[in-house]
Amino acid sequence: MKSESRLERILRSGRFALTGELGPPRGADAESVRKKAAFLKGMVDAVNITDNQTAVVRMSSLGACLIAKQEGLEPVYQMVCRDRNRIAMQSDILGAAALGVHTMLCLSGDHQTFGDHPGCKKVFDLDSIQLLGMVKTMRDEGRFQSGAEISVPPQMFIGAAANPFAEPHEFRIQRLAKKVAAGADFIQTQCVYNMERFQAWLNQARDMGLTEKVYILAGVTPLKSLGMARYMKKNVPGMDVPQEYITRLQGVEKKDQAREGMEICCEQIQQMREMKGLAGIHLMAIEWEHRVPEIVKKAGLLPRPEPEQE
Amino acid sequence: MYDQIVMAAYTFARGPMLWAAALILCVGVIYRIRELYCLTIRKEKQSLPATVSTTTPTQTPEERTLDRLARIQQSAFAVHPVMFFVSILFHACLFAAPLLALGHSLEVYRAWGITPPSLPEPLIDIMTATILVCGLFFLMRRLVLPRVQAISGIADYVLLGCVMAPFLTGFCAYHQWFDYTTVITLHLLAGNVLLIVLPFTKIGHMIFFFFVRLCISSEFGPARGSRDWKV
Amino acid sequence: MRPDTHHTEPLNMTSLQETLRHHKKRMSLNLKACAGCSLCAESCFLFELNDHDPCYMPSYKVLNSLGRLYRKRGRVTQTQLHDMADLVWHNCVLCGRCYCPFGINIPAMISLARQILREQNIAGVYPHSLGAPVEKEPP
Amino acid sequence: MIKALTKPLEEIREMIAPYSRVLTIGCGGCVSLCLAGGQKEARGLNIKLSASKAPRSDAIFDDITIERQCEQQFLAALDTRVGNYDALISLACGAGVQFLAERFPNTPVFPGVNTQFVGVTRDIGWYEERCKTCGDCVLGLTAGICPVTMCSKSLFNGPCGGPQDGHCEVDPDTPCAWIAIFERLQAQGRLESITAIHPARDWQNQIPGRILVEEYRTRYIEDGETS
Repeated sequence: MKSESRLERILRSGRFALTGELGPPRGADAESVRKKAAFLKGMVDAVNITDNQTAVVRMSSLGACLIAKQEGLEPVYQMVCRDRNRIAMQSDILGAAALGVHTMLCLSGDHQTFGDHPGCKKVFDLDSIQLLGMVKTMRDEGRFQSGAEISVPPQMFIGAAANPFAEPHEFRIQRLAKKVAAGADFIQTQCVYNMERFQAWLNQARDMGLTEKVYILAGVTPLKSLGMARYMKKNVPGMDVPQEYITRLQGVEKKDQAREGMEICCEQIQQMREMKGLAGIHLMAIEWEHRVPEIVKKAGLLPRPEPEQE
Repeated sequence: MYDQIVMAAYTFARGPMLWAAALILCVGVIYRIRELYCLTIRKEKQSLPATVSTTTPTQTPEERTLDRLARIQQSAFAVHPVMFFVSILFHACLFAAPLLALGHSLEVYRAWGITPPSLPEPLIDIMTATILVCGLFFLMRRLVLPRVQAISGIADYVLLGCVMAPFLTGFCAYHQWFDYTTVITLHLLAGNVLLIVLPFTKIGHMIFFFFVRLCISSEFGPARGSRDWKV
Repeated sequence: MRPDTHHTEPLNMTSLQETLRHHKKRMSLNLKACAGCSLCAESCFLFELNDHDPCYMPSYKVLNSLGRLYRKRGRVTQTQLHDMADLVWHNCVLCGRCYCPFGINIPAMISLARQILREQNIAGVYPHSLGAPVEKEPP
Repeated sequence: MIKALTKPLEEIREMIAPYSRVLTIGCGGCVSLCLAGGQKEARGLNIKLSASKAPRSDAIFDDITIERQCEQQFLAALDTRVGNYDALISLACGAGVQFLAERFPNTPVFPGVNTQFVGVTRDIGWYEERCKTCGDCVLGLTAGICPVTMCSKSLFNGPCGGPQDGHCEVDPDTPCAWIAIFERLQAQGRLESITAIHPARDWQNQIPGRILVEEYRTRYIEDGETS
């Protein structure tokens, strides 16, 4: 075991893992984090706490991680390269580990121009792969980037993101390999809709032996409506929503679209459970945390392993 | 003997030489224009969408107006008003006078039976005088101004002579100065020589002048063609 | 101004004439377009800065470097080449802003002259790069 | 070379409002080439300042353009003139403005351009950024396309998950640098230079840069301190 991460224990035990996502509020509002956490408790093995997602200022990921932890969830501390240089990153990692946050996800981060402070100065002192390497060095070698020794190294289970559908397609698997080489213990992918392409990407990863080295969790996001499906297909880079799903959503009445979307989501999860080399699901129900229990139940992912059973 | 030579020259200049000169002029000008056209069309088009993001701020209407003012005040027109005015006058007369002279019109009628338009003779006379005065201005400029002196060679004077000769002789012929036959023969010869050398020497700058404005994009013009004469 | 650039190496006439031949069309067109009107003068800030000295006129610089090479088909002396080097390196900074009513690309002509001179191993030596600061006379 | 943009006229007018004799100084270097600070712009600025409702009706505006403002030997041409003015506008890049202000410390110097970037001339009047002067060039590894400059996130191990139709997610008119790097390296058959992890680098931005060319070291380093 590299850490005290509950996600690591579950993945190591070979059980099909399920992670969720929780977006912190735009205010010092602990209650809203608790409310969202309540929906997820007992439903998922760990919860990603986003770090100023889409470059919009929110409660810090670490702060929300702690609240989630108090509520009995296992937080996955997300960290982006946009806002911190390596000093701030290392110090935050130490702080997180000291407070009992043992899982983190290293990301480049959305560009600041997408957020509410487009004129701010970007940092990108490191990129996501360099960040992965830095956390690994801190954990395994007990050294800072400077080479100086860390008195008590942080025990972190390190995650990274991968987008199997982005351009240039031929290079995506190479980048996954780079992330694994840099130190990723687990991978959460971008939302998957095109199952064929995802399967092909996973096969490539298996052929390269990557699934032996890293736990891959497939990203799944339920389509809340036809509008959302169309928007994702058109406007979100690297998002490949097949026409088939859009036709299905068109086929039902507007009030039933959410149900149909959940149906699709559950079918996807069922298919994914059969995929060789896939270690779990990362369920990103964006601003839909309250529907997570329903989806998890429908998809037959319950019950989740209890912490005391581990 | 002298008369015979003059007559022979007259016949030659009015006949075969004129045809040859006209032909050479046409071919030469067409060749030049084609050459320039080929050299200035854009081979690879580079363009951006109208919505492209740039760091250039948009100008206020006041800035645009002032920009225009600054451009005008720095143009050749504002910096060298005399030169500008004399050039325009000179070149306008240079084109108009030969094309609209009554004598030339009659020659065309004699050859092809059509009468091109012509202006009253006294007007042409004034235009020719203008050309001669302007020519003198250019000559003086070349002789006196250090900046023009510095870039003048024998060729520049010879070519200025080439341009002025037909007009000087034409002016003399109209006023019946000197021996008319000799003068008109010289006029014909000089005119032909001018037509022949026009496309191949720097007198051809008239072609460049228009081409530049139409085809070469630069910080000085509105044209959308190539930046340079690519060769 | 130009301390030790007078190498006495012989000219490489073959390569010089080869380069001239290669750029013949371009040179002839540009040089022929010059009507000698001198309207380019004011567009050169060096002309303005140096008290309207004609040898800073863009046309002067082209005609007396590339123009001379073209007219003489490369039959020039080493000393003449060095004078040209002075013109195209010392009297011109290639800021690219000269105006020509006939559209002559003067900077391109100057840079062609520089290229030819470099091929003859004559490169402009800026005075200050030799450590001898040149204080300009105030105009 | 360095590319700049002329400052908005209003801003320049505000800066020089308290002064009545203003000399605009153009630069014959980079800013001339990008049509921002050459003689024509210096003169143009004068014309605009004089013509527009100047802050003071009695103000005098003059202009002069020198070879380069980033070298003291050329700035010397101004020595006898500057005394006649109570403010200077420099149309040089930020470096030139500072050197000018250093030479004439008693006269207020105002910048007339916004220095934008180190870039290239795509065509006349069309300039593009290419270099962030980061001080540690990796272009050899990245097929001659700068990841620091051309990638919005300055990634060394790109591309991120965002490119769409070959373009950067930040701006649809900007091609994704990492796709270009990948494609060019693939065509050259040397993808291995980006399949390897590029480690975190030392950003050389700690103190203002200073270069001492080796041959000249002894000239500037005080006795006994030569290395």
